[in-house]
Amino acid sequence: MYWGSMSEFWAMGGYGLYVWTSYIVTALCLVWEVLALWRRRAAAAAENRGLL
Amino acid sequence: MLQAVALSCMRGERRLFVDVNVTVEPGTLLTVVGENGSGKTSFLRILTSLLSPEAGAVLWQGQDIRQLKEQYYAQLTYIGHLNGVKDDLTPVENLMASAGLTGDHHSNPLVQDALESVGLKRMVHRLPTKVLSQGQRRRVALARLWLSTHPLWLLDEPFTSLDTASTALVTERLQSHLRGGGLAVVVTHQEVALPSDVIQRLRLNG
Amino acid sequence: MGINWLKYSAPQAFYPLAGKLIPWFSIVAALAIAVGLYIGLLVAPTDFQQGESYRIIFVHVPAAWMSMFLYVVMALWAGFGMGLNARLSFMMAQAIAPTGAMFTFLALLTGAMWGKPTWGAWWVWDARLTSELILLFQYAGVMLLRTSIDDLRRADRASGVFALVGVVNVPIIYFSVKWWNTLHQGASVSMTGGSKMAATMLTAMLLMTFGFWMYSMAVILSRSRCVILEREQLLSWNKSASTPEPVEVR
Amino acid sequence: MTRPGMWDALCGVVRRDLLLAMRRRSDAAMPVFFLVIVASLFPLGVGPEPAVLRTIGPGVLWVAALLACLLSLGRVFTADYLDGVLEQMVLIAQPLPVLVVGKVFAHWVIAGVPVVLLSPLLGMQFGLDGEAVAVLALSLLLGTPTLSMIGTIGAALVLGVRGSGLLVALLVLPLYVPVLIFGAGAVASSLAGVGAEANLSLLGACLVLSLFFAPWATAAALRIALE
Repeated sequence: MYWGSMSEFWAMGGYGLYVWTSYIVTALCLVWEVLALWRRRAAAAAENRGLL
Repeated sequence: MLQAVALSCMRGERRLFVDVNVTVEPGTLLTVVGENGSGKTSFLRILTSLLSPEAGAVLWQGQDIRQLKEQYYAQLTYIGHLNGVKDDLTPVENLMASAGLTGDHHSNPLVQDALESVGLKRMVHRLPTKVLSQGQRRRVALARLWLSTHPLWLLDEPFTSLDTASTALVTERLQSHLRGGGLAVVVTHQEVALPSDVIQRLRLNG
Repeated sequence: MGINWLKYSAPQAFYPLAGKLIPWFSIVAALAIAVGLYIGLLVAPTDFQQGESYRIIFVHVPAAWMSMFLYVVMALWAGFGMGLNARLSFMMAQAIAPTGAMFTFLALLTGAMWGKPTWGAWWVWDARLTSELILLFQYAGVMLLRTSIDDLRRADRASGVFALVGVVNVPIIYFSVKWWNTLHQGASVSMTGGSKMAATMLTAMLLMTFGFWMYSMAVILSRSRCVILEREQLLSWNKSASTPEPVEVR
Repeated sequence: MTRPGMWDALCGVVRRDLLLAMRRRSDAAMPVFFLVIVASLFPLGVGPEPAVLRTIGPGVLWVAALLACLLSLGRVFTADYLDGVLEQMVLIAQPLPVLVVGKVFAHWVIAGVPVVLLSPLLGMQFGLDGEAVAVLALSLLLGTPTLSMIGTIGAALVLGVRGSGLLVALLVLPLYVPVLIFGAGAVASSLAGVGAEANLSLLGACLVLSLFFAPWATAAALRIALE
């Protein structure tokens, strides 16, 4: 393990804001994409069921 | 000889017709009839290769038109739903321009003769096409038939907005084309006044 | 009936196959990203020149690689689609575009996050960033062109042509900006900062890239399933609305 | 390779388009006026400082030329598409890319050549010296045909699409970036005394490349639009 303490890890040597923003936005984008797809699929499946 | 083999057509996600087989021999005419939206125009556009069929093929002298491409176009005169006439040009300029594209160089008198054959008087030859009536503009487009030396004619509703006199003129021209060994496919909702032994009829029930 | 079932069998066979593959890709993606994050954030030592801010590259570089890779793959599918007249190819191309655009956006954003502490500016007109920006515009163009054309077949093909043209454009932009920078000020900026990468860093980056790749596979397969559903829906609706009758010739 | 009548057909396309432009002279002149106005707005916006104007001049003039070209793209195929002339053009015994080259050439004569001819005047407005003005005109002479080439791909792709005016801008502008960089770069490097040869030869390379690819892409897009 490279880090000495938890707070050191969060601070990222003073660049915490930049580093964590990058990681969090990336995570949010990926999660949002998965959720959006899940909903799109549910909607498409529901429409198809209504037809048959 | 023009053959449609097992043609199926889909527009958007709508299936218009399935498995159409038809052969047009030299000297004969195929009329395509059917209700609105039955795919008459699509059928004709497939014959021009503008539209690709969902399945099947169109053969010209036994060869697929998709392979022949420009060789096929050299045999073809197509007058579509749209006139293909520029509003800002005069009838004479329009015909000269389209003849220039096909590589036929027609003299000015020849073009004027063609316009007169379709019943357009000399005084309108020098007017911009936009001041002409709908029927007159259609006749400018159809005047190409008098200049065409191509064996295959594909016409989409050639008689729309024509009066009886011009309809007769166009029919006459069609007849002489067929007599000369030409082929024609005409999409129409009215009868073509030609002897029934040269006419074949295709009905599309969309 | 003379329907060419071969063409339809493709999406219909593909649909369940994709359904089976998605969980596997998802699991592999989650594992690779988890291990990549662990190594990148917890194990990898700090970079002497850039300090801790360099850790952004573990998301930035994979996102940038994926954005370009996905564009090429999208164009390839569109090209196949036009060459073979295959509907499934176009569906794949359609499914790839949003994910590619998202990675492009992420690459730009994380690039700015990295640039601010490193160069002191959010944005620098260097070759990589500029071509990434243009790539985003091209993704937008592909998607907008598709949505503004109603006829599906035409939408597929038109956006495919544009995607293919774009494949030629992006490398040209990359080199043009590069030459432009060297011809002008010579103020060339290099992304790596000249530092040799430690083995742990490289491992983390490659793992993250692999994870993003697998994630893209899962998401794209799942989106292509949606696309198939949506398109089949239109088809079945129209089938029931109008059944074509045989044609008579006399 | 040259089929009989290929040259005739190409000339036929050019002649018809030029004739049509002559009939609608004001339409054809609009993009050029646009260019002049946009170029004149910049000094008013930025201020009359000669040194500033000289630095931004090449870029501003090139961007304005690019927008003027974009503005006239809508005319290339739309009228032909609506009145059916395009259908006729596709069904001709000549390869479609050849006819596309004719359309592009006509567009360049109408929209590109006036820009090239006006550029020295606009260059002087921005305080460019003699050599820079010459380089500006030369770079536009090399660059505007490329703009027409690339632009027609976009124009063909958006035929008959709703909101096509904005969409074509979105599609085409990213593709214009290399031309803009080399074009403005040529003038800027001439101003900096570095010599414009490198940029000009790159512009020439862009022209050759687009001549090679664009007609085919446009032809494919036209066939797609006509389906």
